[in-house]
Amino acid sequence: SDDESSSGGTSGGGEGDLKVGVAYDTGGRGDKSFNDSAIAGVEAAVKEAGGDVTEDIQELSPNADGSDRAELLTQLAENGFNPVIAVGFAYGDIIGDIAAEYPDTQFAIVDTSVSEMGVDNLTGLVFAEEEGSFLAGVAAASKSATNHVGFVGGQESPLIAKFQAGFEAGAQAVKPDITIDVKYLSPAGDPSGFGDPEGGKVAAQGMYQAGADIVFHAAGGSGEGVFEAAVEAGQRAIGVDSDQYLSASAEQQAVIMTSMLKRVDNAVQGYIEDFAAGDLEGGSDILNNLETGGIALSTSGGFIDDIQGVIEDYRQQIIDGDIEVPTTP
Amino acid sequence: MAAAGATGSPPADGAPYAVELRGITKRFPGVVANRDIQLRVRRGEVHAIVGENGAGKSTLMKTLYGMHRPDEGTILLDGRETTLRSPADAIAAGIGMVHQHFMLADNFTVLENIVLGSEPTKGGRLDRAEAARRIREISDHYSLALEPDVLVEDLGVGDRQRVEIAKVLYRGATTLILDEPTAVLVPQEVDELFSNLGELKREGLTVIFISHKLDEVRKVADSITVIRRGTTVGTADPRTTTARQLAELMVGSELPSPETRTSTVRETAVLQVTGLTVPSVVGRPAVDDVALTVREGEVVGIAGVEGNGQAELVEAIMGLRALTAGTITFAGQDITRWSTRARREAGLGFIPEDRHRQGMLLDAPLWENRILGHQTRPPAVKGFFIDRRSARADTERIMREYDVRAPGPDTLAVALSGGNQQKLIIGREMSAAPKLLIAAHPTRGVDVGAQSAIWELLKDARAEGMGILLISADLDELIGLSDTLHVMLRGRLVATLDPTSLTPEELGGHMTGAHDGSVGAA
Amino acid sequence: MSTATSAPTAPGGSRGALTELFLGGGRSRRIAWLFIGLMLLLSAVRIISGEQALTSSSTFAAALLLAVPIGLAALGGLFAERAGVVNIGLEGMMVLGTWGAGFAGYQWGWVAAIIGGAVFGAIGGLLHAVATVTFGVDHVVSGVAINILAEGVVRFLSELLYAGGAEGGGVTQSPALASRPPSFSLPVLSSGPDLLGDVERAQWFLVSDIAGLLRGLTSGVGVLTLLAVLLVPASYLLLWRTAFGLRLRSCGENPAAADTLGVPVYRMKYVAVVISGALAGLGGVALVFVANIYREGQTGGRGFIGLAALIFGNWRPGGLAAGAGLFGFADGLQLRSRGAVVALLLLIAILLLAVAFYQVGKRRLVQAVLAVVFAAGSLVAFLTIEELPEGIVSFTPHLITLLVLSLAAQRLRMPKADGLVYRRGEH
Amino acid sequence: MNALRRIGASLFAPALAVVVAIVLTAIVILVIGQDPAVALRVLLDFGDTPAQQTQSIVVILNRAVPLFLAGLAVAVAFRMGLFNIGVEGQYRMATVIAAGVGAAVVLPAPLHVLLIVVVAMTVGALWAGIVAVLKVTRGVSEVISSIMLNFIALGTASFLLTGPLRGSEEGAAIITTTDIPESGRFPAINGLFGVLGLEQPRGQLFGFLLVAVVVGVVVSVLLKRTRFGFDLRATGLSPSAATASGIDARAMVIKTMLISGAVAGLIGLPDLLGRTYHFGTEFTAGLGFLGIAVALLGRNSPVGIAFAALLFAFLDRAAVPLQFADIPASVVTIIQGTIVLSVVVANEVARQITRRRAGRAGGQGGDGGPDAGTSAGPAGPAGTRITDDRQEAGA
Ligand SMILES: Nc1ncnc2c1ncn2[C@@H]1O[C@H](COP(=O)(O)OP(=O)(O)OP(=O)(O)O)[C@@H](O)[C@H]1O
Ligand SMILES: Nc1ncnc2c1ncn2[C@@H]1O[C@H](COP(=O)(O)OP(=O)(O)OP(=O)(O)O)[C@@H](O)[C@H]1O
Ligand SMILES: [Mg+2]
Ligand SMILES: [Mg+2]
Repeated sequence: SDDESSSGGTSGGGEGDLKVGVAYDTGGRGDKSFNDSAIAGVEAAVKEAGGDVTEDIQELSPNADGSDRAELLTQLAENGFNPVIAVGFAYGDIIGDIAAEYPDTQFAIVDTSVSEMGVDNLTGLVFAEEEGSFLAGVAAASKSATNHVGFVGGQESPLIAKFQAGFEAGAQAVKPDITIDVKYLSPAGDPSGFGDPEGGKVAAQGMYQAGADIVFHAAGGSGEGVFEAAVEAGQRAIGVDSDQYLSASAEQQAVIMTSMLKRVDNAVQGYIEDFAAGDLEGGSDILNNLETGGIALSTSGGFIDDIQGVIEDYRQQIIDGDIEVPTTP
Repeated sequence: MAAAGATGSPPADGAPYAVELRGITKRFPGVVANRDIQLRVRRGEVHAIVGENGAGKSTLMKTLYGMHRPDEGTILLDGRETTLRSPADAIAAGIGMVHQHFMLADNFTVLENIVLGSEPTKGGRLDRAEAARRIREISDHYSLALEPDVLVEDLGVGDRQRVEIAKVLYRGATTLILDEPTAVLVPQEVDELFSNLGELKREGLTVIFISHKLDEVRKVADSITVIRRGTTVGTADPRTTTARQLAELMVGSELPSPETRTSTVRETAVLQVTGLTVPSVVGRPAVDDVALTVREGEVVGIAGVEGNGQAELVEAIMGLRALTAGTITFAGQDITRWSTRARREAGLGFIPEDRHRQGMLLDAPLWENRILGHQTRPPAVKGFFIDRRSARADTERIMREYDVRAPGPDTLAVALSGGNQQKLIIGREMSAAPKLLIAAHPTRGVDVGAQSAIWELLKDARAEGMGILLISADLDELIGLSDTLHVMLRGRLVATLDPTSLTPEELGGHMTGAHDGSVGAA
Repeated sequence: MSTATSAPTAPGGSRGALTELFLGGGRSRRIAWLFIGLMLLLSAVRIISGEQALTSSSTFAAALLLAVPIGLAALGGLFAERAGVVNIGLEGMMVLGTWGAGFAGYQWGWVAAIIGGAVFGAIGGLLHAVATVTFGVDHVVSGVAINILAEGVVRFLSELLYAGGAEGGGVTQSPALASRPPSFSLPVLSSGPDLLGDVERAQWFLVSDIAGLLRGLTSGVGVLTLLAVLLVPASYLLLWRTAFGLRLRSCGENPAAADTLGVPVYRMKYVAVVISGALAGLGGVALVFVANIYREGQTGGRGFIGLAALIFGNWRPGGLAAGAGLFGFADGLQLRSRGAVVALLLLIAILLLAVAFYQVGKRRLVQAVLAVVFAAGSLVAFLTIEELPEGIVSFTPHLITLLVLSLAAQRLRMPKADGLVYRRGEH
Repeated sequence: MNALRRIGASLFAPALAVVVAIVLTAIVILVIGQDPAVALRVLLDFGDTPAQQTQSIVVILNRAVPLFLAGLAVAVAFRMGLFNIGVEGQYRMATVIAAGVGAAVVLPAPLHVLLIVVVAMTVGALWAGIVAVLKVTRGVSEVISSIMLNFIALGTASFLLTGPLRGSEEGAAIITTTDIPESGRFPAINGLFGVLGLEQPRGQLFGFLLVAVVVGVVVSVLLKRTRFGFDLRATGLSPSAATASGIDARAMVIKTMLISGAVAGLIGLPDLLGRTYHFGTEFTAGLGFLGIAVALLGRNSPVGIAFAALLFAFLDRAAVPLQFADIPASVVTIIQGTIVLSVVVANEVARQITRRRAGRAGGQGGDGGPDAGTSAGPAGPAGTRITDDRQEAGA
């Protein structure tokens, strides 16, 4: 299998003819979330390789109900794009079959483990969200004056459960008797919870009014509502995925204590660089965690500067394996 | 009877005509509804327009009321040529129209219906007090007996008719168009209406009046214009023209009479109703403890002012309404709990009072209307499937035998005139050879020619032993056709009368409760 | 509240229109009693279950927040349907409204957002009017098409205008609004000394619950919420107390009659449907104000819920407000506390038991037994279930709306000519 | 002459609609600074090689099958004047339970598939039946109850998926039910291409296409040729006349909703039995709402719906190639909305033009009309009336 993957790598790795296909999750480019993060990584990698970001990247968005996802991947492969990067676990269901169909193309999928699919030209770009969430929990618990924090998840799903599990573990590690409110905005199979700021606001409001003073969200676009609730309540919130402090309005910047960073851009960029360099090891996952820097806690705004020591301490324990962070609540 | 085609000179007194229509032509898709119509109406007269169904009377009046523009011709009001772009223009020109079908919003009060479009306002708000005051004034002045705050849906037809008239008067109309205002009224109500008209005339208002009831026309009109097949065929003087002459002018045939032939009543009862009680939404039951028998070959008539429970009685017998008490026995079987379909299959035929609502699928072709109500029987249906071919064939037969004027069985039912629709329904119901036919207002709004055809059909069926339960507002029809006549008042049968020795006036008295208790027996 | 038009104002009674709206005729007393009964019940359930969230001011505040967009969409539906135009396109108009609000809001602030949202919604309404009134297209078809179209148009506009990612905007969201809409609290009672808050925290039976309700409805109320609440009686006054309203409603009851009286039916329908779109657009603005940005998919079917609230409320402003409020309350509860949702089961059990008694009184045994069985089921569920699964909790508001609707006697009356295409001279 | 004119008129409407939709879309594309001609070419370009072309056909057909079923489900109810906006929830419930049952049993191949189909239809029918029962017994408007039931279905399906029917292991990114075994899958019918002498496509053509065709024919016959269908249409045309004719309106509501729901139950099966073999969080949602558009575009007739579904699928297919041509995929949604609107508008316009033209013809040649010469009865100009084109619309 080593041979095949390296051959895949060399065939596409020649200087200048790096042509990357990106298949987005619903929402597409400009979602201010991991679609954008992914494309940023792709663009950085292409630029680095001396390519042209408009010429050498083909982005595709699925239709509203996501029924043409398979078609996106095959079309990219058919049209000679290599590697093809699928953004989001929604592709997990189909990407294995398609990768098997196009053995000469390298595929990568964000947020899904491929180690058990047995397809050599497929790489999983996975993240230890629970580790970062653990640190978010540590920060929240350390900063909470009321001994009460909250978590707002978008859609009930195994992925978001990792955020919840890590957050809870982190908070309890600091204060074992802390109260943690948890709310998912939509049930499994209903993605509306990622785009429902009103729901996010009401849920967070409820937590603040019940005594929580810090709420961590992993709810995509609904997080906007969580921040608004924090602004109104004069309390704090924790962002997710990117450093949300940087893109927030002035009012919101005052309340975004930190963000749990999930560097999809770095992961994607690293993957493409590996591909270009011809040292992809197919059929396996590339894990991004605290150790690799793919997962981190942001410090913009300086709200958590005073507890950096504590956070660093836990970070090291996780990296060293002294703390095993759970992935399910 | 004056000759037709007098050329346009002003009337003898020199004043211009209140309304003069010259050479009006109006085309609809596939139809020329009006062709070169000439109409002259003097100020202060009651001018009648007569003509068979579909002759173009309503179309002409709608033109005069600005509801559509004529394709050709001119309209002169008080001698001035006028263009009417919309009813608003017509209203501004002092024209008011009471339409053939009520133009009322059921869910609105009398007041709201009347003031709609010319509301008195105070500070932006609808000034109900002022409106009510003006309506009361009109109501008192013309004795219309209107209650401004009652919902229209709670009113009977007579009241609705008066609301329509009040609408026109409220707008200060000087020329009134009444399109078949009497079709749904009982004689007393007609008399009231006519006395109202007299009042209006005295006030100097001009009235244009359409009716199929030629006696009525002769009684009330000062002059008559006859329309035939879309064009004016002449004018007549009501004092010198007989109803018969009028009818001949209209359709070239004699005025029919509903006189029945010798009795064909047999012994066996086909329908027996006892203790029938139907609840109403509020208060006393709509039908109250009614007992009634129809024998083979017998026509049992039910007279009554509309809204006294006749409709509910019919619906109860057809199984369309739940009973609180009573039994219905049909051809020896207790059908009280049967479904409508089972009743129809057992031999109940039904000519509903409102053919558009209950009798037809207006947007379906005639052959599908042939099937309606007979979905479980040949010839139109074979087992689980519809037999399109024989349905079409049988529709053609009905069209032939019952003289339904239509291009073919694939014509949509809406495209038929009311009379033709009615004949199709009658043909359909007769084709199933029912043991009992419930005929509710079988000739309502149907012109004289079609009327006589329908009467003939009913008489023939009766002679063959069919029982008929006849509900009608046309007292001549009731008296002429019935073997037995019941009067229904407030949900009860209050009198049983002998039609052979009864005048419409007497019957009208019973219907309004002027006479109480039963008089005579059949 | 359907008595308002049908029951004439009593000759002596000089009640104002507002009082008439809320307390019209004999039914008003029934509604008042119903309300008191409901509060009693809620209070009792709160005490038994210990779920303070049931009647906390924050729940009611959330209910109001959630009810506003739905209520505005329903009001939009009211105008259109009272003029005889069925508006399935409310959702699409709301979507357009969110986009318009986001776009105008980020450039010129919250006032512009309100105008932008209303204008965009109104454009959707105008399109609906052109299709249904001028071209006589089936109302449902046109509405469905507008829903599809709106989705494409907002995505397209975002692609066109936000693609650069300027100031936090993107294909699926707008930049943040340039300014925040103000909000108000009732002085002394709900802010400052916050007397109501004190009463609420005392957790007295009924008294604290009512204090919670009042405080929830009077503290931190956004400007659009205020506007929406005022729009309910305003719509009533406009539609039922002015000549304009009478003409508009006549187009929904009997357009042919209106036409013969010189009412410009087509123009009225246009006006009504455009207003309808503007109101639905305002519903979208309400959503944008919550998040301070436009976000794709933000409406999440609230336009349809608004339509349901309209029907629930029997095509009347008070009724639809009640429908939106009920939905908002249940939704708020659902978003706040899974435990409180379990407490609702107790409430349902009590209500069903009452229904059972009522049915026994009417000698309808089957219904009574059914009600008892379901009541017992709810009670058992309440006693045994700690926390419901997320999936089940998520549809609490929908289930409650459906339950209330099927328990309440149905005497709904839609405008008679609602949904019928009117063509002059062809009726 | 007359027939020719009528054919002309019936072609006029779609032609006008297409022109309007093309013009509007072209404007939209021009606004973003792209070339509309490119978009049109992309729309019509099915690929360079025969295999690519057949693949495009497969993509279109596979998309059209569920759309067709959804349109059919909506149309059955529409024909009776019921607005089944709840197809969405019906097919979701049907699919999740069918997936659960299909995975739980082992049966010989045809029986296994049959069982799944029957379960799906039953669940869909029952879910729709709730709407019907609430309407008939409690007078709850079907619009509200089906909207609410859509959300309830969403939550319930989610509960079933995460709870009792969960098949994927803990931690898998996508939650799904257990896969349906081989015997419960519906084989693809790619053989069809061989029979027609076409190149084999890359993908699989849903065998469920055949089921859809059969269902379409059955529904069509049921509506047009049977007593039941007559009762159904009659109730839709005039509930009052239908009741007076002996049709039990309440029973009709229930029966119709059951049928509509049963058809709705099939919508998720092409995917379930032909591609995914499980129900999961990535289930294709929203077909119920698209079904409304498809039904209305197809004027509620099975044949029309088939065309409408193909048209929608045809446009959907272009979403990917359009993006290759740097034209955003939202253009497809815009075209779909525009087409629905312009088709219905064009229909109305064409109808009015036909009527006006017929009127002019009547005015020239139809004066008087044939007088049958009988003494009784009116002999008005009605005899010359040209049949209304609504007849075609209703057929
Ligand atoms: N809107 C319309 N579209 C098409 N044809 C019409 C329309 N209105 C009337 N017609 C046709 O015009 C002719 C005249 O109809 P009109 O209503 O004027 O008759 P009428 O004399 O009032 O008959 P009736 O005594 O039945 O009321 C009829 O053949 C009718 O079918
Ligand atoms: N939209 C229309 N298209 C075709 N014909 C129409 C239309 N509207 C009315 N008509 C025709 O106009 C004529 C008069 O209409 P109207 O409503 O006055 O019915 P009618 O013939 O008087 O029947 P009825 O006695 O039941 O009232 C009828 O023949 C009817 O078929
Ligand atoms: Mg007429
Ligand atoms: Mg008539």
